[in-house]
Amino acid sequence: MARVVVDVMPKPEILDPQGQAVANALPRLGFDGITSVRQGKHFELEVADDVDDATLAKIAETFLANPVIEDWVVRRVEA
Amino acid sequence: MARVVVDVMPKPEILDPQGQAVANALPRLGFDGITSVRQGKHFELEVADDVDDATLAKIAETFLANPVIEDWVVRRVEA
Amino acid sequence: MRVGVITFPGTLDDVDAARAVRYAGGEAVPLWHADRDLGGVDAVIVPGGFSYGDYLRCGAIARFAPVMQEVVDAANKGMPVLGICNGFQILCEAHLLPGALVRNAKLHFVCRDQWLRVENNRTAWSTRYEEGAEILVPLKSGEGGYQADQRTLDELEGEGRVVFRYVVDQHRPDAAGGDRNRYVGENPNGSRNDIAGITSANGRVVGLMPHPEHAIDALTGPTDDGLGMFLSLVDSVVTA
Amino acid sequence: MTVDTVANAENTPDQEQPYKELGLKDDEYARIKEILGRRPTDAELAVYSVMWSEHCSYKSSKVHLKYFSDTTTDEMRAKMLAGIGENAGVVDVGDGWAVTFKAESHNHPSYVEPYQGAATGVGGIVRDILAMGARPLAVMDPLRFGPADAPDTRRVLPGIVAGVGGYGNCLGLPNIGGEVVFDATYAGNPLVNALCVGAMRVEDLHLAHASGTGNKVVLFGARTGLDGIGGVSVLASETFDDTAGKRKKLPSVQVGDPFTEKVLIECCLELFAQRIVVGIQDLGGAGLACATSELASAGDGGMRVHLERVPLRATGMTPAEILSSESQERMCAVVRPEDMDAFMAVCAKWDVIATEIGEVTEGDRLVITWHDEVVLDVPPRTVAHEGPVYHRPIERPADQDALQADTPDRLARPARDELLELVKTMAASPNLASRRWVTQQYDRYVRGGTVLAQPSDAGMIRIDESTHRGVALATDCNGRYTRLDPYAGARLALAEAYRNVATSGATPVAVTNCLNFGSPEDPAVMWQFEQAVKGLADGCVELGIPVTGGNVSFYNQTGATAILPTPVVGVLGVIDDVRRRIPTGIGAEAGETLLLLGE
Ligand SMILES: Nc1ncnc2c1ncn2[C@@H]1O[C@H](COP(=O)(O)OP(=O)(O)O)[C@@H](O)[C@H]1O
Repeated sequence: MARVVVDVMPKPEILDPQGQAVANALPRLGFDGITSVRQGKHFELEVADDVDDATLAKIAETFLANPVIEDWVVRRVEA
Repeated sequence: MARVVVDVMPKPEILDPQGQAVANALPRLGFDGITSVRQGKHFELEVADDVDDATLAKIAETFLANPVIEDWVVRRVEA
Repeated sequence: MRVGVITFPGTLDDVDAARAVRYAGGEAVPLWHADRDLGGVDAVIVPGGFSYGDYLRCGAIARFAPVMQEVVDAANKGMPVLGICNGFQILCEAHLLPGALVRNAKLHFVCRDQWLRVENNRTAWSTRYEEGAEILVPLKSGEGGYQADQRTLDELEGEGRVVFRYVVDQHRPDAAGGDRNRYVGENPNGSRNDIAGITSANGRVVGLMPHPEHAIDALTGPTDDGLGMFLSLVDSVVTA
Repeated sequence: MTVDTVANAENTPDQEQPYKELGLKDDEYARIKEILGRRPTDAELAVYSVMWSEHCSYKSSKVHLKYFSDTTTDEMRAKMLAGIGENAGVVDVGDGWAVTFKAESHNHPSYVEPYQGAATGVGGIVRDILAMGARPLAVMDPLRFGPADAPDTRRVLPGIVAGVGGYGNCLGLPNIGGEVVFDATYAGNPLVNALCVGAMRVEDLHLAHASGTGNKVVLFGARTGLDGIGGVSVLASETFDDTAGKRKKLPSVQVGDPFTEKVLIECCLELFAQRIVVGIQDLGGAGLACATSELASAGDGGMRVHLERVPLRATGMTPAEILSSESQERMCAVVRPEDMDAFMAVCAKWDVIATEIGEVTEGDRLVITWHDEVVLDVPPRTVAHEGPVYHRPIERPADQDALQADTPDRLARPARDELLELVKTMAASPNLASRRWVTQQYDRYVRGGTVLAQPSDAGMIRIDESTHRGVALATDCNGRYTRLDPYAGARLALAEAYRNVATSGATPVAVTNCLNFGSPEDPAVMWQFEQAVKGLADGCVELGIPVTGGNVSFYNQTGATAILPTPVVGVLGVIDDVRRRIPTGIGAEAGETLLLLGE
């Protein structure tokens, strides 16, 4: 068993209303000094040991992210 | 300027319909060997250098995550 | 004129789409997400709803349903396909239409009666309208903001492939030259270029966020302006 | 994991049990021991404690609610197919159609976690309607919040509205009305009432009972997790085996999965259409404890349940936890053995997990086993229908006279030139301003049957496309009036909802309610409650329409301050042709005459 993390983020040129809403709200809540916020998705997968990196990339590319609007990163982490 | 990542995940005992939907779909798409999927949120913040860890924790705890149902982790990353 | 209406688990507006087909004089044929053939239909509607809960991303899971492979093949051979709301999202995810739909700019689900301008009346689904006509149909979605990169947008605009556009706030002179100051609201979801619906290069596949199938009878909808889309289809197949 | 079995309970009669932490009083615990002739097992204690809670047993309200049945005449009952005591009231609306409707509260969970609390509130009431055999058709949401500008309202209101919308929209149920009211007494205790209406052919009415020895008990829908196990977690600490991992068993918030519920609805409707369901019950408040005991109690036999068969989402759950879990999106059905294959086939088509967990037995015991060891063996009626009944002290509040004496007469009348400003102030006030911010987050068009929704006085739904037969619904309540005079306030709420339905063009036929009050242990609150019930019931007699069901929510208070008494009243009307509806609003054509009816 391996632990895999996939982070999916809106592409820089795509509007990110969620991140923006957070960024706008922070000063109102009294938190200053946060100049930018982007919000994406974070997946944690438990995968069998025989699932290779190419397969994980394919899962991220074709399914977890929509490459038209999103970038993705796959990371294997210590369990 | 520092780069900060906040990952927010549903608590382990809390139902995660999103992760479950992904987990159920994967075998149908021909991807086997993924035994569990949890889905959460991933935030990337740009913060001024004088924003300390305690402030970041407070932002995560009171605003980015809903501690009733979610856990969170704050990480400073290299820019 | 047989029109397939697909039901995925979580589809909601399939009964409405089927009703609209019947109102237009067509026969609605139910199709199931697990079907591996389209039962000889002449056209397909991918209706609105929350297929598979829309949990990952709207339309992301539905796109892989067996029936969608058939829809993609048929569309590539020229079959008229209409995607409404979640159906539009599914067609984008399946790459039958370019671009993607993202969370509404104000982050809330929006249900409202929405004015649209018909920008292209040459698609399989819009011949009954006059170009420039304005129609009022319900819009109800949480992730309806149309997004595409600039090159795609330029291509869509250049080729006249924007079929419907949200009519946004404007002042215009009335007959007497006064300011009619009509309130129709702002762009409801932050879509690029106020795009509400687009078509494929051959004008056979159309996707839009608003719901023409909820505007076929003034009893249950704001107008019957949406019926034109279904009548257009019936015309197009009869003449084809 | 060591499990407390019946045998073990017999051998350890003096073992201390945390019944107080579970909310049971000394005499209630004594009565359980008397019923069983021994101490209860952990599982039994869990089941009795949730089923004898105020929420499930109506122990403080029962003696008062009886007044509804006592005052309902045969004439009022004529169109009623199911009434108080069933999952939801059902009325015959003509042409072979039956309509079922009910309101329920989800107040406290919505304060703790606004989005999920409100979402699961909608989910729960929809399953109630589904369990009657009906297709759910529409929802409504009477809401109450603290002051609009209070900081906590900014947390609570957007979450609740998004939750009501998120769940209802995803189920494909149009939202056809509701209320948004602000008052300081709801700060710290918002009210989330949800109403659902459904329709079925008269012959398809399903009642929750388990009958027919040998019939199977099937649990279907979502897996069971640690959701909302509440106080029962105190039982876990003693019996939890360290070697199985040191997970802290905190009671967790229920999270809704509307997609699973949508699929469950379609699956159930297909099962009903095939006529392979003998009895059915939704899993709500007290989960399996409630569903199994109510099915068995209402049936003509006993029931045996093999608890280890229940599909779980969490590891190491104890029998007590499984029985009291409030995991959402689950149903329990009784099915003839020869229909089991067909039942399972429908569930497979919809990808719904279905598990045979037990069977209807001879005799009159509910027996639950855990890997063949008996962990519960009780007479189900003592759990579900014969819980404790309290005659709480009642006392008219001391300040009631002063309150009533303080009339608007002491207020200055606005001068003529102040009127415009006054009207503007009123129009902009939170309680009168436009509700569009709320209502535009709700789908009112889905399924194409909505004839009237916001901003109409009543919502209206077409139930038959060929005949255009439909129903109208309105909910109302003015808590301030009710605080001034609970009897009159409840009557006024009824009268307003009745008028709202009548002005839509429909004929009012039945009433439901959601009675939101403070603590029943406060005699002043009990007085308000008693008065409101009387007022509502007497009003119904005058109007000639019955109360077919309802819901009581007590303990709505912040510290010692109770909310305004809020008996939300829902009225259902019938219209034989929705094309004759009367839309709200005047001024469609020039030259219309405006008439004022009444005094
Ligand atoms: N929480 C809600 N959910 C759905 N509809 C609502 C809600 N609150 C108000 N509405 C609708 O908005 C409209 C206006 O509400 P309200 O101002 O309370 O009306 P009135 O004062 O006439 O009772 C009504 O149609 C009502 O049903």
